[in-house]
Amino acid sequence: MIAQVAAPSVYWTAIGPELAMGIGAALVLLLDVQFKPATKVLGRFVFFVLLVALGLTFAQHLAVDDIMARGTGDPAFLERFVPFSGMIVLDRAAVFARFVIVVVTALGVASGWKLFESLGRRAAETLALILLAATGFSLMAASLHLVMMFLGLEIGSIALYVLAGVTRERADSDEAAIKYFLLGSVASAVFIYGVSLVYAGTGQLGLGDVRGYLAGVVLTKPAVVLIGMMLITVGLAFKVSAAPFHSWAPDVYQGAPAGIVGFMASVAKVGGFAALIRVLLTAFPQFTDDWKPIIAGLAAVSMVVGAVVAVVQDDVRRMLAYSGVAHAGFILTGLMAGAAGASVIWFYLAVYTVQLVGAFGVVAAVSGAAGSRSDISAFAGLARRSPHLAVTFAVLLVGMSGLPVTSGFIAKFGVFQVAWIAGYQWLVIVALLASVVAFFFYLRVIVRMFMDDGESVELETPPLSIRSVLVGTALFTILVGVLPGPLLDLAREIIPI
Amino acid sequence: MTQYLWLIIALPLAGALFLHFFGRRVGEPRAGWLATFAIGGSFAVALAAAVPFFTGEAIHGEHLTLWDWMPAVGATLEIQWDALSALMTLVVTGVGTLIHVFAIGYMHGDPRFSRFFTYLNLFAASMLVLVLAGNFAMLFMGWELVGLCSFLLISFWQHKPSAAAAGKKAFVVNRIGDIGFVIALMLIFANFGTLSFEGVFERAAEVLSGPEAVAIGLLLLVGAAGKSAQVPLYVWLPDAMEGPTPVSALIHAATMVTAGVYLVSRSAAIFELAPAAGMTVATVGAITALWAASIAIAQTDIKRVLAYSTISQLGYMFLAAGLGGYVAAIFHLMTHAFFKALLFLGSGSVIHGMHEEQDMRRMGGLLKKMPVTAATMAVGTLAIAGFPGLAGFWSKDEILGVAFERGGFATVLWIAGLLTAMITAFYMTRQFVLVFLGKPRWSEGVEPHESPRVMTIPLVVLAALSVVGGLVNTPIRFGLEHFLEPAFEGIKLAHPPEGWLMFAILAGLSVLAGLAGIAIGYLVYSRPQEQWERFEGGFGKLWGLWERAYDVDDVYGKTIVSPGRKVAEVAAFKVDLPIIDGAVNGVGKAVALVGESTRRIQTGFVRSYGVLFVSGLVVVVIWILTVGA
Amino acid sequence: MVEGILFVVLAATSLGGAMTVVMARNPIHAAMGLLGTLFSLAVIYIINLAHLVAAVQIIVYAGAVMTLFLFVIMMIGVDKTEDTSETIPRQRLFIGILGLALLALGGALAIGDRFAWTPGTVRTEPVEGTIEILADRLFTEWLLPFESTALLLTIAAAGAIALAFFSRDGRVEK
Amino acid sequence: MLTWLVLSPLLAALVVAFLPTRRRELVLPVGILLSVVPLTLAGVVFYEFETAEAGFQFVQQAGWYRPWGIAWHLGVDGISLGLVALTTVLIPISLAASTKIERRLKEFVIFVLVLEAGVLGTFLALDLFLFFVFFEVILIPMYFIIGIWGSERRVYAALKFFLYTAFGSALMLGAIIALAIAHARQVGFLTFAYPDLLNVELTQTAGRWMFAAFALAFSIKVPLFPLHTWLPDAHVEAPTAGSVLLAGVLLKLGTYGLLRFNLTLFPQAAVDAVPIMATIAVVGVVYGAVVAIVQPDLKKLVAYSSVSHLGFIVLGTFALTSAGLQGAVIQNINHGLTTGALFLLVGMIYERRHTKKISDFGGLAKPMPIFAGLFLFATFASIGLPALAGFVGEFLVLIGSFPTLPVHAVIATSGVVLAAIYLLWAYERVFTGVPDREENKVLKDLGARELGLMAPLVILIFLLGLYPNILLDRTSASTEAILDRIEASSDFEVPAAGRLAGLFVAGDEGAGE
Amino acid sequence: MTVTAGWYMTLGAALFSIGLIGILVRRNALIMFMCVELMLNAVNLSFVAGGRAWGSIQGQVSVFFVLVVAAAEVVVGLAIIVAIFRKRTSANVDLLAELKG
Repeated sequence: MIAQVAAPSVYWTAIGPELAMGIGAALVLLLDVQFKPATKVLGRFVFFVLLVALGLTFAQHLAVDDIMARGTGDPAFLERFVPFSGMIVLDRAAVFARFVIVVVTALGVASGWKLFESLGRRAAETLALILLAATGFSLMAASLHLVMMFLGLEIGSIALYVLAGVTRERADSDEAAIKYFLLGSVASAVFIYGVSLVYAGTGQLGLGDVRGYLAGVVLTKPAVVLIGMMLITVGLAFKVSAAPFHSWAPDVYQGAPAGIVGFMASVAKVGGFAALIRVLLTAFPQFTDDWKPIIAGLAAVSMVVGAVVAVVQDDVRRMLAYSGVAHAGFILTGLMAGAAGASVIWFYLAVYTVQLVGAFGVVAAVSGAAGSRSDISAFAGLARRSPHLAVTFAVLLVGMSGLPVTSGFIAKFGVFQVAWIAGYQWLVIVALLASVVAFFFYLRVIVRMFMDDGESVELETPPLSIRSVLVGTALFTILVGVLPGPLLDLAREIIPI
Repeated sequence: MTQYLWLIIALPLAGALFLHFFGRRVGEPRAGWLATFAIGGSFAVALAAAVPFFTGEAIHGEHLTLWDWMPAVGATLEIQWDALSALMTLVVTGVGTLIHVFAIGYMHGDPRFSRFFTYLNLFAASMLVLVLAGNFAMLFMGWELVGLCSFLLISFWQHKPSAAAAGKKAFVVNRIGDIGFVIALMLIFANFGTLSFEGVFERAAEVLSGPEAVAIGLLLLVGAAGKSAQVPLYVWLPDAMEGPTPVSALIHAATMVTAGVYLVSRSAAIFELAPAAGMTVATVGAITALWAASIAIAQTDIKRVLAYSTISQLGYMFLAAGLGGYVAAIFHLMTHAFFKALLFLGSGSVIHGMHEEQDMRRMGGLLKKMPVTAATMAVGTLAIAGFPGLAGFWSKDEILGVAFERGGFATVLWIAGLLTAMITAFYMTRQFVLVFLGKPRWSEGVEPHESPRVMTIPLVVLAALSVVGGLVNTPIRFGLEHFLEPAFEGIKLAHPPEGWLMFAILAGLSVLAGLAGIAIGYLVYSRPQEQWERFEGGFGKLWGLWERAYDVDDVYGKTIVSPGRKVAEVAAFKVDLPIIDGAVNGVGKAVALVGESTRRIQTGFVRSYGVLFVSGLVVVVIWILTVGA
Repeated sequence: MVEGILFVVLAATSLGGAMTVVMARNPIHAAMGLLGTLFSLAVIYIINLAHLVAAVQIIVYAGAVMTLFLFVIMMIGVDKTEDTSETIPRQRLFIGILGLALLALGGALAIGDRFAWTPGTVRTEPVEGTIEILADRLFTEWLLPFESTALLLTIAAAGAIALAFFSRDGRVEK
Repeated sequence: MLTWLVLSPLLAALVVAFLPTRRRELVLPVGILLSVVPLTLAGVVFYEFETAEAGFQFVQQAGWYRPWGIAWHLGVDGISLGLVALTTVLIPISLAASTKIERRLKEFVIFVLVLEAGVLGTFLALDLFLFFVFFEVILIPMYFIIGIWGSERRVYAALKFFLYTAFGSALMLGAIIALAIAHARQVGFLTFAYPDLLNVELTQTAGRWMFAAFALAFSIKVPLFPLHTWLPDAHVEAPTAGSVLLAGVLLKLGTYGLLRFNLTLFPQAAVDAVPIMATIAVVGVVYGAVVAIVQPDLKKLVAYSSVSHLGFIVLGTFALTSAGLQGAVIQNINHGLTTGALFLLVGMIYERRHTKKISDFGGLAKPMPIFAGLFLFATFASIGLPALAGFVGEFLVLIGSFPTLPVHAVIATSGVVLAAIYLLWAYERVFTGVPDREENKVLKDLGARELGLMAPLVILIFLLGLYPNILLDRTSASTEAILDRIEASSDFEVPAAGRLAGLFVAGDEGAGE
Repeated sequence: MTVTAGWYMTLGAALFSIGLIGILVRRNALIMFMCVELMLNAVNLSFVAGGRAWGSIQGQVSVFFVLVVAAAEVVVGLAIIVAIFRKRTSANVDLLAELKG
């Protein structure tokens, strides 16, 4: 006897961008096998795919508006709002995350252009993996289900492990890949073990269901759930490189190919934070008082360690990695505000990831797309050798440091503000002091670029794609810094369910 | 006439400005004449404006408000024109004009001839601001501006390091006195809410308590002591002789140094309420008079003798003013202006004739070579020595009379004054004899000659004034007193004892003292050099002490300047750099150090990363189980 | 009672296997230990009526995955026994502390009786995990995760090529 | 109007940026010419300013991001007016003083113009968020100006300047957020508008903490002892224009902030903090002066003199009397002019001799009489000679501080003497005597361009010294309003002598005639 | 003595801990990787046990996905190890410590 399986209805819009990118990845591989096209062609195709994904994301944006406008009264509400039996959710956060991921991916592909050309035949796999990683993290950001979240996490992460080691000819790349892989696997295992504990403790896997269960009972001994929650948090904290779970980041940022490190770091952060917000705010609001101090502690440690250790780095990429740790701390600070923090976190993520990709674009242009060492001395006198690179890098660094008239300042300000309201004044003060320390290492690079004459090696002009990435990210940084309204409004609508 | 009063200040100021920008083009000697006309013009205006005071038409002062300056402290730029300021103006502009004329000759050939007259005019303007001010703030402005001009003129020969240092010293010491002045102003403002003379003096009696008045009075004394070179702030004045001689005459004899006396007299209303402060002023004055006179005895530099003599005479003025004898003080101020200007210009003429020689031991026998100078100097010497009938006699006598009349402690002051009178007569005679009489002791190649007319005429005029200047306020005709009385409305003025007998006794005593001094001086110094040198040696170490001015500069150097310097060095190089800046840089270094040690956790071994990760995990889990739930 | 005895036995074997993985000097031994654990767990799954899971555990894990492991072990060299002395300073110390902390944590939880985490509704009878039930879930409720695994497999394939595609002479394919 | 005032330097920077690279000689003239635009605008504002009006004028407001309550909100009152004017005056001068800059001239001009925009924005901002934005933005161009065009240890100095001041302002940002949130909790809506935030009622603790955070930021900027050590380094290393702007304008941000924000936003805390702040200020007055005496480097000497002089401003600020506040306001301007002039002059001699060490000079009055004269002028202006600008400020501060802070005021007077000592001693060593070094004998005196640079400063120093009312008229209403506010919202009563309503009115009448 | 889900959960926790410690102890990448597999197996056990406690099938479904992920990880992980081994003829991760600080 064969049981009849009822075909479920599928709301395609909800996974439009993922479909586009997933199919795109498959097509890249197939095209490569079939036609062996030039890398340039493949790259353009990827851009096309991303353009489609962007369009579909926009469609999702409209759809969310529509869903919200119709409200719960709509008979199809659940089917459209939490499609696929509640595995994912089509809310503003998910759409915003996709916007960020798609854009960051496009920027990453553009700044990795030289890398792909140097990879020869492996370019196709690399491009496909980039698309797949993006797909995974955007699924992760949209998921409303712990196992779905794990799958998205793994799709993205495994693709990133490979990308870290894609330039095999260099030892650093191997080292980065194995370190990333081993630690990443442990973190994933910790995450999914946490999921299993939560499941064991509540009998639920859907985030909303977990919350529903916890809201309905009074647990006197919630040890298993609490441990599970914390393990999930740790797994995600690893992904966003929050201290003390950050040790992989500097090595991977340094060892992985410069062209795509920015992309790798950015999408992992977006996916990780999206999941973290969802897990903590959607599934465990009951335990807010329990996790808040811990997140605050992680945030403080991240900011301090990131800033202080970045001060003594001589390699720009390691410096950016540690600054990324500090940034993770800043973003976590926003979580102190609970639901009110979600929008500022998303704003922060949007501006920071764009800056990060742009900054690594510069690093790639200066130290070579496949290169792994980018000692700060390589930047000496950059202002004279390549003023445009220097200026854009300076803008991006200033943006990351959070000085006014850049998007970074608005982002930090927003985070601090909500955290202060939430009563975490001490954390804000730590954050402020950490950002002062952070000024030092950003300025140090600027010093070398502008105030040091350095060797007079002429740089070859970076290709158009990288140049447009740099100009775009720098302009974005300033534009959002001056007129943050539209982006803030977009992020402000994000309210965790 | 009131509306033209501003011209008094404006004329020399305009002269200064014009000469500043175009002086070089105007050239010598026209620049000098221009400056002279500027100040002469303001003398004329002042004279015209002062007519009502002479005639007795105007009794009260008049005001001319120029414009608001600092309304928050009630300070406007205003001219107060009363008898006191009128008299001061006349002295300043009158003597000033003569000195200008003299300087045309004296500064002949100096490459910065026009610049010199710029400064002279500027000085005149500043001094006029001081005496014409209608409030303390503006007075302070003039006060400081004359300090500036004094600085500029003392260090006029900038290439001489000693001149530059002397200028700086003058300004700084004056500034130290200014601390007192400024604090006094603060007190005044805090009590009255204004700094205008009117507002302060009219309400002084009702507002000030005794101690407050004493405090203000003493603080004003500090300021006045700085400017008028009283003990202990007189040290700048002898050094100020580094400037060109007309400067010494104008600033350091006739005008600027009297500003302190003027200030005390102007603030009579406050000292009236503070007898203790007044007595302090008088005591300081007496001490200064004696102290400086004793130093003057042993000086060999022709100008230094005069410098210490000036300090001494200023002491007289303080003595009088402190005891309430404001008229006597101002009277002496005026006569002193005449004869001291005369003496300085005379000495300038000598120096000029002796090719910049200032050491009296290398002079002698100049009477024949410089008859006019010698004659006028003789008049000046007699006047300052208190020779009966001459200007100094009348004014000094009045001061001593005031002191005697007060009695009590003031009697001690009177004795000091009398002693000073004798010493003064002695050292002035010594000076005259050493310079003009006896045999020439000139250095080789020196050809003394009489100065040109442009220099001698002012001498003659001043000599004439030194003779007759005292007659304005003889006991027979208290002209000056009547003239000044309106300015001291409501103030009890101190007078010498009444009656001819007392006058005769007191005058007799002082004349006796003066004549004794003259006699000793003449008898000692008209003999050959070996003999007066033996006389000087007879004083033993004391003479050397006088010669070195009691080593006060050294003492100040050792007790204030060097320790101050050391403090500054310690602050700058032992505190500021290593400690304060070190702390700042230390924070930076500490951050880097923490960073360096923290980065060691990042060993590069993936397994130690694992340990870190698991540690974090365990901590977090334990935390949530213990703290969390 | 039977379940109790089985549990003890299986727990012993699985933990023994796990310890072997951690302690064995020779990778082959470690692999065998892992295999032991996998089999023990498969039996536990059967006890818990998770039939399909047990089957998949044997077929996929013990079968395919372990084969892959062994293959790589062969490639790297079987005969190499590892030097297990520690080279990273203080690594052992930290591990010891961490191990003790974990033990203490478990002990504390046990003493505090905090393993009884579920409210009164705990059932002891397991749900039967038949192919039908699981398939029904996989193709309806879990459709999206199920399809997403396609992406994982694609990544695995593409990643393996990207990482391990060497040309004959051992040099990197350009 | 004010918007254009802030934007015009930015537009000018844009124009300069797009000048053709080949026409290098155009950069500086165009920059100077364009910097006259803000000067003109500021002049118009100054002229049209209503003197009797205490509130903000020329207010412009536009929402920036309403949900956060931040806005583009500009306005000028008596306290900021003078500083705005000073800034616009100093910028063209410092640009024109930069003819000797060879490298990256264009960037230099751009940075100076951006700096101007930032400074103007800081002075004009009425929204605390906007204020902070401008306050921080200034760091960037100044950082580059010191770091690129400075002398040997420029990088060290630039970093120190940046980090030190950024450290202070970081905590201030926290306080700004806290204040806005306190307002939101009390009044119900989030805003950073300064006029709205005045209505916040703070607990004693909160008020003190916020006061401390603001005060720290501004004290570092001023800089007050013992937070001053970045200043000598920055000054010594900065190029002439940098030093002029640093001393003339940037330091004023600190004193301005204390006056504008610390006194009014936290009146009670400010009153409570008077002993501390005044003591620090006075210690700075004496300490800066003492340390200045033995400095071997001219620029360092002037830098420490700034520490001393700015102590006066802070003393006047916290004297909480009419005269004290007016003195503080006008001393801001005076110090900008006189120290600006001193730095210009040091820059001129540095261009000739490439050294700033006092011991390398001597007897310069002989070859360079005009220069010596101007230096002496600036020296005396700095010493506080009456009839020059410096006096009015110092005198008002001293006289004004006495009623409330007698001991402090008395000690501060010693700063006046010390100023004479260190500056005149420096003058003596540099200019007097006979030039003993060959290279000193052949120095050229100032040319027409350099005289032209100094002329406006000299004129302004005289003007403010003799007729300070041109400024005081415009400030008095605002300073009185500050005192009103402090009296209304704290337990402090300005003593009779410190609050001269009567005289103030009389002064007004005088002005009306 | 009734065996409850808790027993299995405890066993899972023990296995997970052993795996976790194993990662830290071993330096052979391959064995570290086996430890990861051990941890994932512990997860699976927890899922099954949890499902038993709640009478829910979801746990067993989840095990499938963990399995798939494990398989994919194995492929990629072994590829990385192989790639490294090719160049260094060693799977000792302690030799890979160039990036640090």
